[in-house]
Amino acid sequence: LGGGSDRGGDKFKFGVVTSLSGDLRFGGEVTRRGYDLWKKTINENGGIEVDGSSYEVELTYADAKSDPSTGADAASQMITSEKVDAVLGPYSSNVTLAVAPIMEKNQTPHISGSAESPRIWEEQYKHTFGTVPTVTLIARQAAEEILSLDPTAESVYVSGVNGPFSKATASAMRDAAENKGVEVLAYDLNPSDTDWTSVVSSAKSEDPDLHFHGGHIGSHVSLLKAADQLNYDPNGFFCHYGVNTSDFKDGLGGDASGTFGATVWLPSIERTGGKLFGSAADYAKAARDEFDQSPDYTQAASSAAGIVYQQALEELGAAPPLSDTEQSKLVSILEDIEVQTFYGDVTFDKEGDFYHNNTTTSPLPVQLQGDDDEAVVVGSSASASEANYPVSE
Amino acid sequence: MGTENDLTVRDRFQALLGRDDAHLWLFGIGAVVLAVLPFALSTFWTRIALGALMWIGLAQSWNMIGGYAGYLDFGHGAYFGVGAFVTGIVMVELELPFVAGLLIAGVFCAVLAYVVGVPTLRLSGAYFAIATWAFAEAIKELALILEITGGTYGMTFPTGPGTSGIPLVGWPDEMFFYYLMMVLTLGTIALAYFLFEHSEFGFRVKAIRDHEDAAQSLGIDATKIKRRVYVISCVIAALFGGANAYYITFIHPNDVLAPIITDQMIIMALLGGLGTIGGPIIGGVLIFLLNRLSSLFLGNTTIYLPLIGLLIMVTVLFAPSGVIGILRGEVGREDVKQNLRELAEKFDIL
Amino acid sequence: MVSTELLSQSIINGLLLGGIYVTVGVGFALVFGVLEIIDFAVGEYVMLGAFTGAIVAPMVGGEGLLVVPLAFVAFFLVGVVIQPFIHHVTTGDRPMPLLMGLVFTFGLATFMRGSILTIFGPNTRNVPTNALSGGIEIGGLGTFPEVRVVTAVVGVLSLVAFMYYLYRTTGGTAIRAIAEDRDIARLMGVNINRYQSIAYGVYAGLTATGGVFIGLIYSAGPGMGLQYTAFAFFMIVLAGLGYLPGIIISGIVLGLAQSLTAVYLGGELVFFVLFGMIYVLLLVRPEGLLGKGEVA
Amino acid sequence: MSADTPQQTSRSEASPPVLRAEGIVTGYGDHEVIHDVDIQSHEGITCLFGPNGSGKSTLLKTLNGIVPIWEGTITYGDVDLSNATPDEIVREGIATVPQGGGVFGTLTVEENLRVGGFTVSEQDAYRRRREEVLDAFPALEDKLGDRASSLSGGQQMMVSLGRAMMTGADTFLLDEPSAGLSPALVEDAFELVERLVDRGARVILIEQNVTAALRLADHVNILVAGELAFDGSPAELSDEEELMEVYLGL
Amino acid sequence: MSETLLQTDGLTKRFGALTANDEITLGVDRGEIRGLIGPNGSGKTTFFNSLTGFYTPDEGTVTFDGTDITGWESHRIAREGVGRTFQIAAPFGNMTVRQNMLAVQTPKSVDEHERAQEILEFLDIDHIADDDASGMSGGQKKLLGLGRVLMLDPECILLDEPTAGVNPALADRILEHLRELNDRGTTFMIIEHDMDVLKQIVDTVSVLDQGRHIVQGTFEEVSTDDRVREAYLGSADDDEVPV
Ligand SMILES: Nc1ncnc2c1ncn2[C@@H]1O[C@H](COP(=O)(O)OP(=O)(O)OP(=O)(O)O)[C@@H](O)[C@H]1O
Ligand SMILES: Nc1ncnc2c1ncn2[C@@H]1O[C@H](COP(=O)(O)OP(=O)(O)OP(=O)(O)O)[C@@H](O)[C@H]1O
Ligand SMILES: [Mg+2]
Ligand SMILES: [Mg+2]
Repeated sequence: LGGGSDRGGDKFKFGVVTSLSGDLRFGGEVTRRGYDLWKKTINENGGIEVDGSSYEVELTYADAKSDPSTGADAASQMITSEKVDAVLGPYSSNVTLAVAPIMEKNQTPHISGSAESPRIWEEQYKHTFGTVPTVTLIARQAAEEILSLDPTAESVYVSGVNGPFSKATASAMRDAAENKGVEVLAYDLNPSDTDWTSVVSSAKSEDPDLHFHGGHIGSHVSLLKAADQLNYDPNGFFCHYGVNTSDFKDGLGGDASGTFGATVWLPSIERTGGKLFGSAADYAKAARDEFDQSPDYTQAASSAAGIVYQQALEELGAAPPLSDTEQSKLVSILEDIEVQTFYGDVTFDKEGDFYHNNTTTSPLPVQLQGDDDEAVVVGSSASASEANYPVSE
Repeated sequence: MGTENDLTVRDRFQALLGRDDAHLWLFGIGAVVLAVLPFALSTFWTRIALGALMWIGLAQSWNMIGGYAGYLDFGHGAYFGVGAFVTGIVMVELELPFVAGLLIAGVFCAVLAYVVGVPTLRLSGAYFAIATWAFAEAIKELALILEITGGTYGMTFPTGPGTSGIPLVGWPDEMFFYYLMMVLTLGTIALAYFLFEHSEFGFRVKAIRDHEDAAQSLGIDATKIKRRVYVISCVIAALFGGANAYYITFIHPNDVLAPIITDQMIIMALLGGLGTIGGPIIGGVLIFLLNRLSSLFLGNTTIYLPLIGLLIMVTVLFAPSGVIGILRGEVGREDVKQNLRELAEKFDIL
Repeated sequence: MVSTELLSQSIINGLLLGGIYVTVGVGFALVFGVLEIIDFAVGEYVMLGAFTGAIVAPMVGGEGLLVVPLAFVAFFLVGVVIQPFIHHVTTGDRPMPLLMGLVFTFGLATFMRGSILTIFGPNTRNVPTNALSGGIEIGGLGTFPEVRVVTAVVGVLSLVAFMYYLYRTTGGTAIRAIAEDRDIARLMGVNINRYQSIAYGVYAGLTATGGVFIGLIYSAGPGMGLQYTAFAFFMIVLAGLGYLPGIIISGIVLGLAQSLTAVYLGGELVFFVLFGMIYVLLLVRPEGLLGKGEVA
Repeated sequence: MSADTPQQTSRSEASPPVLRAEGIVTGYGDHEVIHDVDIQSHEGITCLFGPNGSGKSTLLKTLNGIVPIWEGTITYGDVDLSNATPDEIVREGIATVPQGGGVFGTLTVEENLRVGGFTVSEQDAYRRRREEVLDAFPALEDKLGDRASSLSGGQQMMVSLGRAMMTGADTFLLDEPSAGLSPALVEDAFELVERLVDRGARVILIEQNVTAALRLADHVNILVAGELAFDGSPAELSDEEELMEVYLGL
Repeated sequence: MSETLLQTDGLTKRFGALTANDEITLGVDRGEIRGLIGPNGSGKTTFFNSLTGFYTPDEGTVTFDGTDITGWESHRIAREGVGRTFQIAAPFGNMTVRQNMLAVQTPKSVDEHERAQEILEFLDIDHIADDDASGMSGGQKKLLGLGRVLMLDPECILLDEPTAGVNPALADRILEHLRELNDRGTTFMIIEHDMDVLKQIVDTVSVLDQGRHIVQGTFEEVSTDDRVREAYLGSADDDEVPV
C-alpha cells in the first residue's frame, strides 16, 4: 500500500483515465487507440524534445468503468500514486465532470480527446481542455449544411435521446433548423432504451422532409430499424454521434447506407497537417497499420490531444518529472497554444460558454455511401462529394 | 510456538467472538485503527478506504430492512440518490452549506420514507420487492425530467472553502470526507448493533420477519416497527448519498439513482451474511475492493464481472449464511461435501 | 390536430409491443408461479438468445428465423442443467429461500452478461432476416411490421401451448403438484428433479427464442437484458402472480401505456409513467389487473 | 356398504412383502434424531406412538425416502431400499399419506388422483385403479371436478387415501391421519384405514389419538427420544403400565 | 358473579359467496372456560380471526371488557388482553426457541428471561431452548405457540386446537395448567375436537355449524343435542353409521 514509488525522470508520464469497461467501453476503446497511437509514434520519433534532449512518453491507464465515482478515484490514483505529469481524459461527459474537479484540486493539466458535451465547458474548469469541438457546434454546422442540400428541406423532425450529450446534440440540430427558417415539426426526446416505433409513427404522420436524431449508436440503430419496419422514409436521416463506426454499420447490417452524420475529421479530409503526422491520410494509414481498422474523428482527436501536449511541453522546456509550478505553467501555455496537426488546427477558447474547448477545427456533414458504406463529406465544402439526396436505396 | 499451536485462526476468532464484550472490543479497536489509517495512506488509498467505508454503511443500512426485517427492498438506492439531489438542491438553489444540505436531505428522506412506507410496507415478499423497485425506477425517471435536478445534464456541487459549513476544515479534501464517512459508518454499525442485537426491539423485528401474523397476535405492532426500521435505514442511505455527492461534486440520475446501487447493497449484505452486524462489513469491503481494484490485478478487462457473478453463485451454493458463516465455523469442509452430495442428487433428472 | 391514423397506429404499436413483452413474460410467469423462482436472469436469456441470433444467422444464410429452433433446443438444455442449482439453493434448511434463489440468479445474470461482454465486446449486433422486413400497410389503420406481428403471434402461441401442457397433460399436472408441495409430489412417485428441470428448460428455451425475435426487431447487445428483466417482473405483477393467462392483458397494458404515453404525453415521460403506474397498481391492486392472482 | 365386500384384486391375495428397517440412525445436520431403531410392517396395522419430538415422523420419512438414513438398512421383501429415492420407493409399492392428508388444494380431485397414479404408465391399470378408488370412496364420484381445497376435512382424507391407492401400493405409511378432524371424521378416517387393511394392505400408522388407534392396532411400537421403548402386541402393551401412563397418557 | 368479558354481536365474515361466520352472537363470561366446536370448515378459526383483528368483520361488533374492539389492529387487541394461538403452528423459524419467547410484547414489570425459562420448563421444551425453532417437531411447535401466548399473559386466551398432535400425556399436563391459570382468573375459549379433553375442562360449549352459532350449553347439554350430533359428533357417541 501507500503512495506510488518515486518515479525516475527519464520519461514524460501521462495518466489516461478512460472507460475500458462498462457501458462506455466502446468509446473508451476508441480514445485508447488514439492515445496509444500517439505514444507509439512519438516514441519511434525519439520522444518529446526539450532543450535539445528527447524524452520518451509513457502512458498509464486507469479504468473509469463508465462510472463517475470510479473515474474520480482513478484520476486521483493517477495523480497521487502514479505521479503523472499530465492527464489525458475520459470518454463521456459524466465521467469527465467527476474527473475535472480532481484536476482542479491537484492543479494538474487535463486534455480530453473525446468529450463533446457543452456542459463541461460551462463549468469553466481551469485545468481541463478538449480537442473536439463541442457537439453544439458540430451538430449545428453539419445540420445547416444538410438543410441546404437540394431540394431544400422545408420541414424537419428532431428526435433525440434524453441524455446529456444526446440532448445537447438534438437541441443543436433544432437550433440549426430554426436558424435556417426550416419548420421544426417536433422536438421529441426519449429514454435511450425506449421502443422507437412511437417516435417513428409520430414522425411519419408529420411527414417531414428530413429526420434529425441526436443520440448514441444504439439508438440510431433502433430508430432506423423501426423506420424500416413501419415503412417510414423521409428524404434523409441525420444521426449523430457515430454513423461512421463499424458498430453502427454492423448494427444495421447493410441498411446503413444513405445515413447522414457529422464529423470534424475523416481520413480523406484535407487539413494543413503538421506535427508528427503529415496529413490526415498519413494518420489514417498509421492507424490502419496499427489497429487494422479505419480511425474516426474521436480517435484522431485523442491523438491530437497528445500532439497538443507535445507542443506545449516543448514550449515549456522543462524536463520530466514536472514540478507543481511547471504543471501550472503548462496550463497557461495550453491556454494560448496554437497547434497545426493532421487533425486540424487546434486552439482553446479563453472565455465564454466554450471555455477551454477547441472550436477551431471545423465540422463537416458526411454521408454513408457506396457498397461498403464509406463516409464521404457532402455539402458545400470544396472537396465535398455529391450527396445521395433525397436518399434512395 | 507455544501451546496455542493447535488453535487455528478460526478458532481464535471464534474464541474472541464468544466473549461477552467481544463486540465492544472489536468495535473499539476498529474505530482506533480507522481513525489513524489515513495518516498511513496516500490520497488515492484514502479515497479507496473511504469508498469502502461508505459501502459498508450502505450495505448495513440495507441489511436493517432486508436482513433483519426480511423486507427485500429493491428500491433502497432511491434514497441514496434522493439524498444526493436534495443535498445538492439545498446547496445550489438555497446556497446553504453542505452540513445544512445533508441535514435537510436526512429530514426530507425521513418524511419521504414514512410516506412511501405506509402503503408499501403493506405488501410483502416479492410484491414489496417489485413495488420498491418500480418506485426507485420512477424516482430515477423523474430526476431525469425535472428541472431542479438538472435533468439529464446532472448537477454540479459548489466546492471550495466555506461550502462545507464546518469551520475547522477549509477546502474539503479527502481527509474531510474520510472522517465524515467514518463517523457515518461507525454510527450506522453502532445503531444496528443496539437496535437489532442488543434489545428486545431486535427480537420483535425478527419475529415480524419470520411470521408477521403471529407477531401481531403477541402484541407486536408490526406496522409501526417495520416503518421505523424502514425509515431509519432509508435515512442512513440518504445521508451517505448526500455525503458522497458532495465528495464527487457531480451527480447524475443515471449514476446516483442507478439500480446497481441497490443491487450492490443487497449483494454485499448477503455475501457477508444477512441479518448480522459483521456480514455487511465483510461483504462491503470484499465486493467494493473487488470492483474497484480488479483492474489492478486483472488488467483492463471486464472479466471481473463474470467473476463476481461466479462468486455470488458459489457463496449462495456453499455458504448460504455468507462469509460470516464461514468465519463462525458454520461452513466446514463436511458441509461443503454434504452440499455437493445433495446437489449431485438433484441432477438425477433422467 | 389529432390524427386518427396516428391513434390507430399507436394502438397497433402498443399491442405489438405488448406481444414482445408476452414472449418474455410467459416463461417467467411459469417459473415464478410454478417453480417459485424469482429469476433475475430472465433478461439475460433474452440477451443470449439475441446474441445467438446475431452470431449464428450469418452462418445459415443470413436468416435469423432459422436460428429459432436451435436457440430453443440449446437453451432448453442450458436450463435443464441450471435448474438443479437453483432448486438446491431454494430448498433445504436455508433461511429465506426466496431471497437465495433471487440472489443466485442475480449472480447468474451477472455472470452471463459479464461473459458476453468480455468475449464479444460491447457492440450492438444486427440479427439479420430476409423473410421479415418492412411492414404491411392496411389502409386507414396503419402499418403492421412483419417481424413484430410474427413475434406477438409466437408469444401468444407459446402461452397457449403452456396452458395446454399444464392443464391437460399428466406431466403438467405433476408440475402443478410440485408447485404446491414438493415433498408430497415426490411421495406420489414424481421425479421432481426431472419435471422442474423440464419446466425451467422450457422457460429458458422459450425466453431465448423470444430473444432471437427481439434481436430481429431491435438488435443484440450485451446490456440489453436488464430492461427485459424489469419488464418480466412487471408483467407477472400486472397479470396477477400465478395467473398465466393474465400475461396477455399485462402485455397489452404495458405496450399500450408505453406507446400512447410516448405519442401523446411525450417520449421523455414514458418510463416515468410506466414505473409509476406499476408502483401504484401494486399498491391498490396487488392481485393483478384481473384480480386473479394470489396475494402473499 | 362396500367396505364389507372389498373388491379383491390380484395383489391383495398374497400378503405384501415385509417392509423392514434395521439399525436406522439418522437426523438433521449434525443433530442425530433416530438412534439405532428397528421397525417393520406387521400383518395389519402397526402403530407408532411416542411423545412429541421423539422422531416418529422422521422415522416414517426414512421409510419413504424423504429423509436419507445415516446408518442401517431398509428392505422390502428382498429388495434393498436403503438409499432409494421416494419415487423408486413408490414404484416398489409403498405409499405415504402425509400428516393432514396433504392434498394438492389447487388441483381438482381428478387431478389429485392422476398425480397419485403418476407412476402407472399403463392406461388399463390406471383406469382399473381409478375404478377401485371410486368404489372404495363413492363420495368422491361427484367431486371429481372440484378443487380439492373446497372439500371437507374428511373428504380430503379420502382423496389422500385414494391418491395413495392410485400408486398401486400395498404398504401404506400414515402420519397422524386423524389430527384436526372432527369426531365424526376421525371415525371416518379410522374406518378408511381399516378398509385398506381389509383389502390386504399393511399399514404403519403414527397416531396421537392413542385410544382410538389402539382399538385397531395389530402391533405397537413406542418411540421415545429416538429409541424404541416398546415393540410388541397391544396385549403385551397393557402389561407395561408405566409406559402406558408416561408416554401414552392412559 | 357472572360478568361478560368477551361479547360478539352479529359477527359476520364472508369470503366471496361463502359466509364463513354468519351473525354470530356469543358471550364469554369472565373466568370461564368456553369450548368452541363444530365440523371442519364450520368457521371456528375464522371466528377467532375476526375476534382478534386478523380479519375485518363484514358486520357485527366485538366487545372486550366493555370496550368496542371491532376493527382494531391485532396487536392492539393483544395488548388489550386477548391472546391467541394458531391452528397451524407459526414459530419464528430463524430465531431460537427462547428468542421466540422474548419477542413477545410483555408488560414492562415482569422479568422476561425468568418467565420464559419457567414456561419452557413447564412445556417440556426447555432442553431445546437455544435451538432454532424451525427444527422443532410438529407437536413442539404447537407447544411453543402456547408458550408465547402465556408470555403475553392476557386476560383472555383463545386456543385453536391446542392439543391436536400433542402427545396425550403432555396434553393432560397442558390441560391441568390451563385449569390452574383459569383458577387464577384467566378466561379461555378453546377450539377442540377431542371430546374427552372438552369434557374434562370446559364450563360451557358453543357449537358452530356452517358459520352459524347453533347451540350453547354445558357439555352434557350440547353433546346430547340432536343438531350437534347430526352436524358434528356423527357416530362418535352413537351406534348409527353415518351416511
Ligand atoms: N427439518 C428438521 N430440521 C432439524 N431438526 C428437525 C427437523 N424436523 C424434525 N427435527 C427434529 O427432530 C426431532 C424429531 O422430530 P419429528 O418430527 O420426527 O418428531 P415426531 O415424533 O414426529 O413429533 P410430533 O409428535 O410432535 O410430530 C425433533 O427434536 C425435531 O426438533
Ligand atoms: N382466508 C380465507 N379465504 C377464503 N375462504 C376461507 C378463508 N379462511 C377460511 N375460509 C373458508 O371458510 C370456511 C371456514 O373455515 P375455518 O377455517 O374457519 O373452519 P374451522 O371451523 O376452523 O375448521 P377446522 O376444524 O377444519 O379447522 C371454510 O369453508 C374455509 O374454506
Ligand atoms: Mg410428527
Ligand atoms: Mg380451524
